[in-house]
Amino acid sequence: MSTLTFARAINAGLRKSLESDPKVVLMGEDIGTLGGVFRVTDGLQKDFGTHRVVDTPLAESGIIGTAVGLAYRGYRPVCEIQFDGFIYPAFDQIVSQVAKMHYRTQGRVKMPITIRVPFGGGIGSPEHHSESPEAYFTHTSGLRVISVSNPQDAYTMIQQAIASDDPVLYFEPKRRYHDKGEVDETAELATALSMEKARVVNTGSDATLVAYGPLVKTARDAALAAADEGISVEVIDLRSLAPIDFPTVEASVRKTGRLVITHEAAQSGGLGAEIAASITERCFNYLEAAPVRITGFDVPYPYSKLEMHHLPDLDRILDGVDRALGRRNSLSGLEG
Amino acid sequence: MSTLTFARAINAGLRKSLESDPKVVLMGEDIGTLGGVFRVTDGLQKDFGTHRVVDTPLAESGIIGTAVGLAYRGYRPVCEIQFDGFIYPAFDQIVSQVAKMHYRTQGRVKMPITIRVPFGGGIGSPEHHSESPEAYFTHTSGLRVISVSNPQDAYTMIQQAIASDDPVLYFEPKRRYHDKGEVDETAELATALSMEKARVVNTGSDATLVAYGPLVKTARDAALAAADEGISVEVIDLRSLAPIDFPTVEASVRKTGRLVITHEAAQSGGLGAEIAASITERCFNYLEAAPVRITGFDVPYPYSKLEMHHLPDLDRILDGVDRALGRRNSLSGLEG
Amino acid sequence: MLTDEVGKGATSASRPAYSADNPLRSGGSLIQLITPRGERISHPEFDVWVKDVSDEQLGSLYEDMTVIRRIDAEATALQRQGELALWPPLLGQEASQIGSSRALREDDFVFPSYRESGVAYVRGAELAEIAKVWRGNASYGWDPQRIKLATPQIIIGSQSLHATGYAMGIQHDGADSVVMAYFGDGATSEGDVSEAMVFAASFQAPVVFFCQNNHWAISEPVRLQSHVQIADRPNGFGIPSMRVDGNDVLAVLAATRVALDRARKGGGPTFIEAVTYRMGPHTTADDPTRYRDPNELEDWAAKDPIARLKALLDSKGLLTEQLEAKVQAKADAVAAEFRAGCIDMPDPAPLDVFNHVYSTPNSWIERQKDHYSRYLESFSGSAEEGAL
Amino acid sequence: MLTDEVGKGATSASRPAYSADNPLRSGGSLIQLITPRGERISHPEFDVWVKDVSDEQLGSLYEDMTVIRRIDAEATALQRQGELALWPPLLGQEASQIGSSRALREDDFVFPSYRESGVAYVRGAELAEIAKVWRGNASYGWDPQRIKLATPQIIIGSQSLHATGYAMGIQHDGADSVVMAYFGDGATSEGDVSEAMVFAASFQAPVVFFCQNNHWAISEPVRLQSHVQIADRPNGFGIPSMRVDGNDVLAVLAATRVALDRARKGGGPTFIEAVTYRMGPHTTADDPTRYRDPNELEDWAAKDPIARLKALLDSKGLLTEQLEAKVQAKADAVAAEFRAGCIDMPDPAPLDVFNHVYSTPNSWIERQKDHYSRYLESFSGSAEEGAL
Ligand SMILES: Cc1ncc(C[n+]2csc(CCOP(=O)(O)OP(=O)(O)O)c2C)c(N)n1
Ligand SMILES: Cc1ncc(C[n+]2csc(CCOP(=O)(O)OP(=O)(O)O)c2C)c(N)n1
Ligand SMILES: [Mg+2]
Ligand SMILES: [Mg+2]
Repeated sequence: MSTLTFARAINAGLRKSLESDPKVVLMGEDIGTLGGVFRVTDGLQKDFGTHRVVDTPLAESGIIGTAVGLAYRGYRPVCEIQFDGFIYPAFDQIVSQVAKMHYRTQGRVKMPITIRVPFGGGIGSPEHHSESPEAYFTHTSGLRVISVSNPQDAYTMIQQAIASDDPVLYFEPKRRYHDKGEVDETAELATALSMEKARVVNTGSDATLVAYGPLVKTARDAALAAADEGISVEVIDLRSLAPIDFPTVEASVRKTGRLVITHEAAQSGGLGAEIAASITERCFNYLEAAPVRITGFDVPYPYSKLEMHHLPDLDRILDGVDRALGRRNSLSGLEG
Repeated sequence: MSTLTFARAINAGLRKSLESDPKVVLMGEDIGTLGGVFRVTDGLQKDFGTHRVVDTPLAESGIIGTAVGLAYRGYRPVCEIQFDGFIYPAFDQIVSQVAKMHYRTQGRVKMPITIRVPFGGGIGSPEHHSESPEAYFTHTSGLRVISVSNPQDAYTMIQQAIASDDPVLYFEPKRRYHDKGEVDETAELATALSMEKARVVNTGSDATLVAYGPLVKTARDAALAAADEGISVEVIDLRSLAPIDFPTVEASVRKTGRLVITHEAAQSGGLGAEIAASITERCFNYLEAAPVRITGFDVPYPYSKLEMHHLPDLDRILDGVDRALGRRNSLSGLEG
Repeated sequence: MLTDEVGKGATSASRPAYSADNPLRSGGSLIQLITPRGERISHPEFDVWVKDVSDEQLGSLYEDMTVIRRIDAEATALQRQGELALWPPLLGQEASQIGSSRALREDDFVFPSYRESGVAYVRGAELAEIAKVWRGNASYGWDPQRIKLATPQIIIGSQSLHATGYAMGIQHDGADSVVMAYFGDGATSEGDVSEAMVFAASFQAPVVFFCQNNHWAISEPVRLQSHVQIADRPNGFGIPSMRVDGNDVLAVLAATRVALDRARKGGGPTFIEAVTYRMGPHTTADDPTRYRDPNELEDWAAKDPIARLKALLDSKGLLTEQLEAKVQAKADAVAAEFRAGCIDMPDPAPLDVFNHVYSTPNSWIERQKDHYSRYLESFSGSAEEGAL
Repeated sequence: MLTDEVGKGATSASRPAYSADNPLRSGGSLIQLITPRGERISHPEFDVWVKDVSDEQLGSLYEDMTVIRRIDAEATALQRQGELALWPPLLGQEASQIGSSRALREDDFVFPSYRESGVAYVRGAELAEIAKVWRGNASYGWDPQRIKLATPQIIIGSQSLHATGYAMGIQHDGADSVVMAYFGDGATSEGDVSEAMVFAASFQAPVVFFCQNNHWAISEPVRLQSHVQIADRPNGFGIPSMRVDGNDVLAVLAATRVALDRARKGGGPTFIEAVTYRMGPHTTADDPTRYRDPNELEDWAAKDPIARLKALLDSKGLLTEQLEAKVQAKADAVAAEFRAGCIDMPDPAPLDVFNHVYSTPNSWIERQKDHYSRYLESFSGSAEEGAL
C-alpha cells in the first residue's frame, strides 16, 4: 500500500499499462515534456520515450482521428483531452468513428482507445474548464464511459480501460486530483472489481444516494451528516456510467424505497434522468417517492464566482434526501 | 389553404422569412443551385440571390462558426446541415459558441441562428444518414430545440425559429418530407401557438403517448389501432424538445395515469429518460405504472436492411401501451 | 487475382529521387504521360518511374479500368432495378483509381472514401463485398484487415486522420509500408483534412494523400472550395505535392510511385492532386442536370481515361482482337458475378441489430436484445395462442 | 482616449498596392523596420506605410506598449495576491498587440483570443472590464458591440471563423470595415483555423488573420505545429501573407495597414504572422522552467519590443525626461485604476447564475431559478425558525 494523490495514482496506472503492453501509446497536448497541465503524465515521456508518450499538435479531432488509425494498426492509444470543454472539436471522431467502428465492421476492427478527460468544476477556472459532458457520451452507443472517485479506483480502472477492447471514456474528477488515498499497486487486474460494476460505498436503509466522480466524496459527507440526524443513507458510487450497473442500484432502492441522484452536469438530459427513468421502470412498486435529482442547473457552466451555486453540495444533497423522504425541505408545500 | 408536402411547407416558410427580414441569410452545402439534396431550399437562391442563399464550402464547423460571426453582425443565419450525421463536426461551434454566447456576454450578443437538421431513419440510407442526435442538444443549455411533425407546423415553426432571438435547432423528419398536408400560408406568426408548447393531437383517457417529429404519425396510427381494441390513447406532439412543455404532458398524465414515450434515438440518455424522470417528479402520485419507453436501441443506427427492427413502429408502440396499462405484453411475466 | 508486377509496386532505388525547382511542388503544370488523344509523351522526371511497365502490363491496366467501369455500370443498373439502395459512380475516375492503387504493395494500407470501388477491386475485395454496403446489407463489405483496405468512409475527410494515425503506427513499428488516403476535392475544406496534414507533417508519417479532384462536390464546383490549385494547399503544411492528370493512368501510376517511394524511405507524406472528372451523378440519387453545364461533360468526355489508353494501345499495335475479347470476357464475368453476388446476398437476421456494438458483453445491449427477442416471439406466440 | 492619427488607421490611396514576386508572399524574410538595437532601417515597400507616423505618435506607441506591460505586471501581481483567479501574460508581445490594434479603425471589429489584453486596452475597454473575466466575475468584461471587440475566446482557433463570418456580414452590408482575428501559433493546427481560411478565401471576405507566433503553445514549441513557416500556411488556401517582426511595432503597424487597406478595397483576406516571443509563462498557472531552455528567453530579451523602441526614441532625441515621466505617470495611473477596478468589483448575486441563458423566458430555467431561490430562502427561514 502506498499513499498517493489521485493524479499520482492515475500516473502509476498509466505507467503500469505502458510497462505491460508495448502497444500502449499515450498522446495529447503537453503530456510529454510538461507531463500534462495537471502533471498526470509526469515523467512518463522521460521513461518511455517520445514514441510512446507523444506530444501532439494542438488539434483534438486530430488526436482522436489519428488514434483511430493507430487502433486500426493494433495499438492501444490513450488520449488525453486537456480539459472537458476541449473535447467537442473531437466529437465527430468520437461519435462517428471511435464509437461506430466495431459495429460498422462487425467486429473486424477493434477500437481499444481510452480517452482521458479531466472533468467537472470547483477549481475556479474560466469558461470551458469545468464542464461535465459525460451524458453526451453515455447516450452514444458503442462507447463505454467510466468515472473514478478515489485513487485506488483511479489506479485500477485506468488499467482496465486501457485493457478493454472497447473504447472507454475515462472521466477524472479534476478537483480531486490532489486528494490522497491508499493505493495497492500490487493489486491484480484479473481479480479487481469489473469496471462495469457500481460499488456501495456506504450502506444505509432509508434512502439510496447515487453519485459518481467528484460528488462521491460530497455524497459520503452528506450521508455522514444525515446519520447525525438519524437518517441512514446508502451511497452508491456508479463507477460505470455506460452501461450503468442498474442491478446494484435496483437492489438498494428495493431496500430503501427512496432514490436521490446527484451530478454536476445540467439536469435536463443528464445521467440523473436515465437513472430515475430506469429505476422507476425496474422497481416502480418499491418506490415510496419520486426519484430526486440534485444536479447542476440548465445553464452553461457559470463563471467561477458563481460556481458554488451551480454545483451540488452537501446541503443541497441533504435537502434532496429530505425531499425523497417526505421530510420538510425547500420545496415543501409545492405541488408535485 | 394550400396542400403542400412537408418539404414545400418548409420552403414556403423560409421564403416568407427571407421576404420579411432582410437580415435572414440561408447557408449550407448544396442549398443554392441544387436547392438542397431534399430540395427544401429549391428556387430560393434564384429568387433571393447568392448573397442571401449561400452555397458554402464543405465544412460544417465553418458553416456554424461563420454563422456565429454573422449573428454578431446582426444577421439571422439559417444553416442547413445536410444530414443528421454530419452535424458532429460542428458540435464544438454549436455547444461552446452558439449555445453559450448569450450567457457569456450576459445578453450583449444574441445568437438568432437557426440550424435545420433533416433527421431520423426509415429511408434506406447508408450510415450517418439516419441519426437522431436531438438529445445531445436538449442537454445543452442555451439552445432551443424543436421538431415538427406536419406541414403546417413545419411552415409556421421554421418562421418562429428564425424570428427567435435564441439559437434554435430545427429537426425535420426527413422520411416525412413527401407527406402532404394542408397549410394556411396566411396564418399570422403573432397568433400562432408558441413554439415552446406541445399539442394534444389525439385526446384519450387511458394512456398518454408522447411523440415528436417522425413518430407523431406512427403514434397517431397506434392510437387509432388501440381505439379498435377499446383503448383510449391521448397522443401528444411535443413540438418543443428543449424546453419540453411539461405542464401539457403532466395534465394528460394526471388524467390517464399512464405514460408511454416514443422516439427513434437510442433509449439510454434519450429524451424519453428526461420525460419519464420529469413526469415522475411532477406527478408521482398520479402514476399507475412506470412510464414506458419505446425507442431505438442502444446501438449505432443499423444498416438499412435492419432499420425496421431498430425503429419503433405501430406494433412496438402498442406493446408499450399494453405494458403501461398492465395488459398482456411481450414482457409480461418479467419482473420489474 | 490482381497483383502483377505493377501491382507489386515496383520501385527502384536506382531511380532518381523526385525533385523540382520548388522542393514542395513539381511546378504548376499537370504531370501527363499520355495525351487525351492517346499519344505517349515523354517527361524528364516521371518517365523513369514507368519504364518497367511492359506492353502486357499496359493491357492489364486497360483491363482493370474497363472492368471497374463495367462494375460501375452494372451497379448503377442494379440500383435502378431496386437491388442496390444507392451507388456512387466512379465513371471517369478509372485512371485515378487504377493508376494509384496498382502502385501499392500488398502490405500498404488504404483508407478510401465511398467512391473507391475501383480501388477495392484492385485490393482484392470480392464483388459481393463491394455490393454489400450499397445494398444496405452491412456497413462494411470486405474485411479491412484482410485486404488492408478500410471500409468506405462517408464522413467527408475523416479517413485522412485515420490514415495518418495508421502511418504513425507503421513508423512506430519500423516497417516500410505506406498508407494511402483517398478523398475528394470537396473534402479539402473539412478541418480534419487540414489536421491530418498537420499531424502527417509534424511526425513525417508515411502517408500519401490522394485527392481525386473530380471538379464537383455534389453540386458545388471545386472553385467554391479553393481559388488556387488544390495541390498548393499541402505546401503550406510543409508537405510536397504533385498535380497529375487524373485521366492518365501512367501519369497517376508514376506520381503515386514517387510518393510511395519517398514515404517508404522515410521522406514523409506527399499529397497528390489527381485532376479528373466525375462523369456521372454524385450518386444514383443525384440529378446533375440541375447544376451542371452539359458542355462541361462533353469537354471531359474528350479526355476519357479509357479511350485514351485504348488509343495508346492501338497506336502501339497492342489493341488486338484477342486483348479486346479477353477484356470483354473478364468484364462480362465480373459484371455477372457482381450481379449474382448482390442479388443472392442473404438478408441479416433481426437480432443482428444488437451484435458487435461492443467486443465484450454489455448489460444494456443484452437486456434490450432479450426484450426484443421476447417481443419477436410474442408474434409467433400470438399466432399460436390467438391473442397478443 | 486611445485614438490618434495612428489609431484612426491612416491609410492612403496614394500608397502603392502591396506587391511582391510571389503574389501571395512578401518573400521569406522577416519584415523589419526597427532592428533589435533600435535602428530604423528602411524598407522599399513598407516605409511608405508608416511615413505619417510622427515623433509624437512614436511616443504614443511607446506609451501604449509601456502601459500594457504595466497592466500585465499588475495583473500578474494581483493573481499572486489572490485577487485574480488566473492571468495570461502578454509580456513580450507588446509590439504585436499595439502595432496591430493601433492600425484599426473604430468601425473595424476584432475577435481576440485570451491573451489580447493589450488590444482590449487600445480598443477602449475599461481596466476593470479587462480584469473582470480573470477575476472570475464574468465570462465577459467589455460590451463587445460597444468597443467592437469580441469577448476573450478560450476555445483555440474558434474565433477565426467568427471573424470570417462577421467579415462576410460586412461585405453583405457593402461596408468597408475590416475584421481582425487574433490567434496563436498553436491555433494554426486546429481545423477551425483552416476552415476559416477556406471560407475567407472563397468569399474574399475582408478579414485579417493576425497570428502571434510567440513560439510556444503552452509547453509545445512551434515546430511541433509546423516545420515550415506559419506564413506559408495561408498561401495554399489562396490567401496572401506577410511575415513580420512581431517585436517591431512599426513593422507590425505597416504590415497591418497593408492588410487592412487591401481588405477595405475589396482585396480579400490577408494573413500576418507576427514573429514574437512569450516571455512569461503561458498563464500564471504555468511553470515554463519545466520545458523551456532559459537561454532562449535570454536571446529574446535582447529583442525586447519596448527596449527597441526606446532605443530608437533615444537615438532620435525623443526620449526626454518629460516623455518618460508622462509615460511613467500614465502607467502608474493605469495600474492603480486596474488594481482598484479589480478589487472593488462587486460580486455577482447568487441568482445571476440563471440570467441570460436565453434572451426570452424559458420554462426550464424559470422553474430551476424558482426552486433555487426557495432553497436559498430556506436558510434564512431556518435561521428564523431554528429548523431546516
Ligand atoms: C461531414 C460530411 N458533410 C457532408 C456530407 C455530404 N456529402 C456527401 S458526399 C459530398 C461531396 C463530397 O465531395 P468530394 O469530397 O469532392 O468527393 P466526391 O463526391 O466528388 O468524390 C457531401 C457534401 C458528408 N458525407 N459528410
Ligand atoms: C480547443 C482547445 N484545446 C486546448 C486548449 C488548451 N490550451 C489553452 S492555450 C493553449 C495553447 C495555445 O497556444 P497558441 O495558439 O500558440 O497561443 P498562445 O497561448 O501562445 O498565445 C492550449 C493548448 C484550449 N483552450 N482549447
Ligand atoms: Mg469531388
Ligand atoms: Mg503561442
